[in-house]
Amino acid sequence: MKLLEYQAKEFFAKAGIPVPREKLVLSVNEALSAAGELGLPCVLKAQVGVGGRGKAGGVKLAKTTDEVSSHADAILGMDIKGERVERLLCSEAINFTEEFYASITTDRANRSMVLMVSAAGGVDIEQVAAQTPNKILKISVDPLLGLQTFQTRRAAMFLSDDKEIQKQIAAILAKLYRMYVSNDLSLAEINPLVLTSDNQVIALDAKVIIDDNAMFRHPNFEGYRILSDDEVLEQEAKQHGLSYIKLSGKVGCIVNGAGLAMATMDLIKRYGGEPANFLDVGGSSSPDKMLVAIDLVTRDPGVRSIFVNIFGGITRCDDIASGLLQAAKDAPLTLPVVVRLTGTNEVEAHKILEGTSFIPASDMADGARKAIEQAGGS
Amino acid sequence: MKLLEYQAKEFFAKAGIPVPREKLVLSVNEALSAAGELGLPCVLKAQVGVGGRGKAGGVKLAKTTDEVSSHADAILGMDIKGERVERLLCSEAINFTEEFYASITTDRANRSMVLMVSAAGGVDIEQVAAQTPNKILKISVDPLLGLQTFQTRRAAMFLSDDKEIQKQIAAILAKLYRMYVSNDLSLAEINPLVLTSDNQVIALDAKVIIDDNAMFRHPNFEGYRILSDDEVLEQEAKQHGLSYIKLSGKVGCIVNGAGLAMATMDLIKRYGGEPANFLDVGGSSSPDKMLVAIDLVTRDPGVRSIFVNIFGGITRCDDIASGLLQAAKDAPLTLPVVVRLTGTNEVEAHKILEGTSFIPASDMADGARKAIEQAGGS
Amino acid sequence: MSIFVDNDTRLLVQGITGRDGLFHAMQMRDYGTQVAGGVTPGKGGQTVEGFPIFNSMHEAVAKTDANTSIVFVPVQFASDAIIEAADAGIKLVVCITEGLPVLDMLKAVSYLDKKGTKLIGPNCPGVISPGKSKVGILPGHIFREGNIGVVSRSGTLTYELVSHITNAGMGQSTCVGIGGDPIIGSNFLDVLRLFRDDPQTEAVVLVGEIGGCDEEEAAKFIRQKHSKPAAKFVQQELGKPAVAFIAGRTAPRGKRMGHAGAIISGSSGTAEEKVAALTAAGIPVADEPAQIAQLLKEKLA
Amino acid sequence: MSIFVDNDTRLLVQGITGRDGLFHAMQMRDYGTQVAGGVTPGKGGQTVEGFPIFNSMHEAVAKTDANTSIVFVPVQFASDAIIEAADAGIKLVVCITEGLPVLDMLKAVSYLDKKGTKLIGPNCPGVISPGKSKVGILPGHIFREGNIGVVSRSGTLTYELVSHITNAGMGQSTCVGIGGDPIIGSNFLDVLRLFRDDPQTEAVVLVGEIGGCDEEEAAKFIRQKHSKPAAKFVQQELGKPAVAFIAGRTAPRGKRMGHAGAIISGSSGTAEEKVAALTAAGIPVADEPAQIAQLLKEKLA
Repeated sequence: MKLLEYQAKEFFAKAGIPVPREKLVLSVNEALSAAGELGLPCVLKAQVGVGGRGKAGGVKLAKTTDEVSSHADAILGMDIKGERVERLLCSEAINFTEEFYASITTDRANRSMVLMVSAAGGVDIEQVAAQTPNKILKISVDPLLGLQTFQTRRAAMFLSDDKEIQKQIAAILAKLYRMYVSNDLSLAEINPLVLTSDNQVIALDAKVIIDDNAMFRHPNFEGYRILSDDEVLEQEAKQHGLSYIKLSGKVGCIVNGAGLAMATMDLIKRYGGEPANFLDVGGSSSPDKMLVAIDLVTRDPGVRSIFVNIFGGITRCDDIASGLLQAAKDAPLTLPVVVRLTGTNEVEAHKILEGTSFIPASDMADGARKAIEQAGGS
Repeated sequence: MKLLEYQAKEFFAKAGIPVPREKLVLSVNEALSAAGELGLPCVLKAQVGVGGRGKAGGVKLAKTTDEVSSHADAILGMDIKGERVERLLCSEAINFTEEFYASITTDRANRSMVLMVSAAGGVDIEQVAAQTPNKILKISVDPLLGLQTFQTRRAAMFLSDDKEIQKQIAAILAKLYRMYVSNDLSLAEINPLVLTSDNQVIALDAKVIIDDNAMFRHPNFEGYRILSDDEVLEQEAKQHGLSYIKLSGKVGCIVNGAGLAMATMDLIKRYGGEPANFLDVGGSSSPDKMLVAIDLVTRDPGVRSIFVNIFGGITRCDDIASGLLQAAKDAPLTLPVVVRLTGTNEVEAHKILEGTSFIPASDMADGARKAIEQAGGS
Repeated sequence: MSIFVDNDTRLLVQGITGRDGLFHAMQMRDYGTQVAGGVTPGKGGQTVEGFPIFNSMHEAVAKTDANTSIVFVPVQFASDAIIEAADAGIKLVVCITEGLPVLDMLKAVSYLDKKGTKLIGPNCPGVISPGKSKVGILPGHIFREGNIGVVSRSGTLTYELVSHITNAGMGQSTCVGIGGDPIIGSNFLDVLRLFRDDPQTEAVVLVGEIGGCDEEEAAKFIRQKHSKPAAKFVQQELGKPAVAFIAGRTAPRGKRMGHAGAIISGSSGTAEEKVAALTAAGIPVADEPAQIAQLLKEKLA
Repeated sequence: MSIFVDNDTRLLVQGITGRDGLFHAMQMRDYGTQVAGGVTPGKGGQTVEGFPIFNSMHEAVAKTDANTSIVFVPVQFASDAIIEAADAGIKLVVCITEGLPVLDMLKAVSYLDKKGTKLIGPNCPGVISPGKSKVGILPGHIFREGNIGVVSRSGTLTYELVSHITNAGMGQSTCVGIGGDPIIGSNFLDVLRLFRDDPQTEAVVLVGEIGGCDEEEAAKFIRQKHSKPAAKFVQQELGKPAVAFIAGRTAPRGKRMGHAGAIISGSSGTAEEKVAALTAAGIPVADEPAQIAQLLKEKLA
């Protein structure tokens, strides 16, 4: 789960990492009162999940009350890469002389954490990594030992030659790490981490991603979740143990297993169709899951046909077949459904579906072709 | 640093481990008022650092106010293995049906921590280990990974078959471990950990030893220190970077290095003398340390001669020699001092001491013999 | 020979009294796996469907001399179960449970390394050596003993590919589902090294998907045979032909595709990158599952 | 040959700008040790007494190709320095600093094991291979190249014993002070295994003291030659004569005798136990330091 900046800043503040004085506002009036409190000039920042808000005009400096009003009005309601701006962070303006980058994340290849710092802050770190990799220092953090003092010191010395500034940076990095592990984060990023004109090191922006798998340890974090329309559906699916992601094609997919679900989408595309969604009904499927799956897919108005592609392992094919029949009984199907069932208890499953309106497929390729055909081609 | 029971119980309470309601008292009157608060019957327990207080009559159950008064009067001022009882813990009386043992300590041989539990609580665990080792379960705790859930569960299942009781025990062990690591303990022991007649698991006694080497991380723990007269001297020595332990012989020892200091004591004993003390002036000795060392040793009224035995490594012999001269200048020596100096800068050292009242020794054995002779034999 | 499991595999099922645990314990026994029993804390002493139940892995290992375990316990307790198995002396742990927190897995993997215990998974279908032993939830009937090693990040997609291989008249030496989580115990490289040393395995099928760079690392490992034949590099070569399939060519960026590990982060972890890396390393990549058998036949011809 | 250090030892001094660090850096260089430089954070780029100073161990290792380090930093920073050295790729760390918290040491030792880095100390005088290299604070002039391996928990007591050995006309292969803390990187057993495999070492002197059971473990290891000559035990035998000295026969119980590890806890860790264990294993124990040379001569005769 990716947090918005103002939420991430709450994590930072709780961890003791210095951030500017700032206030979340939802309207022009609130922006004016926040600016009155924080003083001018102040910065108005669109709170959106997508990147690149600066280039899109979502961050503006206001020097006067009039500017607060006009900028807030301009940014609120703005569309940034398909996301409507509904929240604004009003922040004191900070004068700074240097911009650093600092982050902690998981290093999948090394099965460790990695602390990454760069003196080239304020810009896209992927670009820095590609163009001037020597400007980045990566420090591997042992998962059992944790971040050590010599490591924060080394990172701080990489960013600054000034001892007082090194101390501040090292302290911030240690706090960032404690925040990372105690909240089960998968990314904690400060970009930019700035040196103010009065030599204070402070986090100007904040990015936090929480490990979704660890949410059971932090039930209160659910309160941070802000969902787009598509994400509401994804969340609903998740609550039923399904993985659903809406796409824009005509062929709805219901598949067991993430890899097979992706391969099914790929195959539909390869045969000239467009998948309407990714849907993994998961392991240990119950008939109930099929009901939810069919409901989810049919709620997408763009869907013209459904391809159910099941290869049984932990999933039993007879469970799937029963679920399909039950779904058809509960809410008569208006869409053609192509069904391919192979694996554990497949013989029983085929018997269950015999003589129904479900269209049988002999294999995955056959199913994909039939589903595209039923959807009326591409 | 070993804590007294009431201090250890403060650690327990802070860690969330259930303990009886209890109150520290210093007089009979305080005992009466504490008993009034806690209710009768209550238990009065001598607070001493030595073991075996129960057998010595230092723990008594009081059923009436009169008994509170007479027991408190009897225990306060009592001498238990050389230690005068000045503090009493007045505790609610607990009815219990089972006594367990639980501890966490360092396992030197395996370089790990070890969780130890036994259903044979309330008795000396060393005896249980010697006589019925199968009644003890030892679980090695990896220093980097820490105590795991399956380990507390395993320990709890070893102690009880009742699921509800297992849960309580597992929770207590997890808290004991967190207390252990967050306070840099070298022993955290509950003996007995009892099951009350209403099925509550509660720590009836508590033993806590803090790792002296980690005191710099916990400066406030110094407030727990209660020193005997001998320990006052030991503490004073420590503040000067020396290790001093008072013994009862006539030959005072000043040695650099703990091993050599012990070997020096052993040699004095072997040659028919009795060492008056252990004294290690430590590595990196400054002349100042010799001043303090001579002062410490001469303050012991039993001392008749001093044997200075130095083999230089990090310690420079010329430093030692200068220190000796300085000490003799500051406070003229009333005791004969035999000096053996070998190692780094020994030639310079011998020159410094030439023609003074210090008695030179050619080697360690020679020095020990001369010091015993100077002390007037054994 | 085979890798990970064989006729000497003696298995304990962690979480054996749950629905899936018990179902698959029976399935594995039916397949021929030596299932020595299972562990469910608090249910020790019982016998369920003929399986003795123990309270802890330490007790179970002491009483059964098992060397392998499979984990079906709920996610909250899964990393604890993995560590318990290693601590009890188990040499191979297969974790079926999915969705383990990343920080838990980092710690568990680090501890298992120290203990010398191998881990397959989590979020995996397990491992099967057809005709010898099955430790997992894979449908045994689609496998056939043979000379193809299969390693995959997926579950059902693996069955799909294996069925094509089997239907084409070829068999498998060992089939390993390494799991779809971002942090897994054995990655492609670990498994490829074992296949390299396994005389039964004559060719390898690698089934990858979006996310991470494990496929790229595998490609490097396999490629070195062609580019660096110097003696010091020999130990890093697969030395056997390999073919691949990559899922997720149509996956959108920034979305977790079912598997926690299947996500394109920023610009990295795309199917295109992986296909390119494999192709450049001389490894043919099938455009659809049905092609895999034909590619194998060409490589083995 | 020798153990731990030799002519290929390239040393970095951690905490080189402190009084003791600098003094002994010069002493070691004078002895013939290759001292490649030192580390003091914040003083990198300077040169002190001819030694280049670096800001971090990573930088120092990269620029000097050192393989060994010695730690003189204050106790609060010492375990961090040990871990830093291992993380930077150092293969042997010698820690002179004393009084490190036990929990810090447990973690450091566990991490170094994983890294394959050896540790001597903390709270030790270091290691010397006379005529080759000295990494420690031992007074070089009392040592002489020869065939006796010395391993000791003490500092100055070791010098005392070594001087008797040298004065008796014998020399040392390597002398290792393993340190007086309860948790140390290399214990008697670790060092004895190295002496066993060192052809230069023909006899071993073991210098123990009260506390712990390291001497008893050593006795078991040495004894096995006599009691269990079966092939599978050969690798656990010392295979060379050994003599010993134990300090602390007059030490009171429950008191820490200078060394954090030198304490009789309850009834265990006494000098009597250790002397008995060694004697029972056929290892003569000297009653006073001056006897050690004679015992050695008898064993080597």
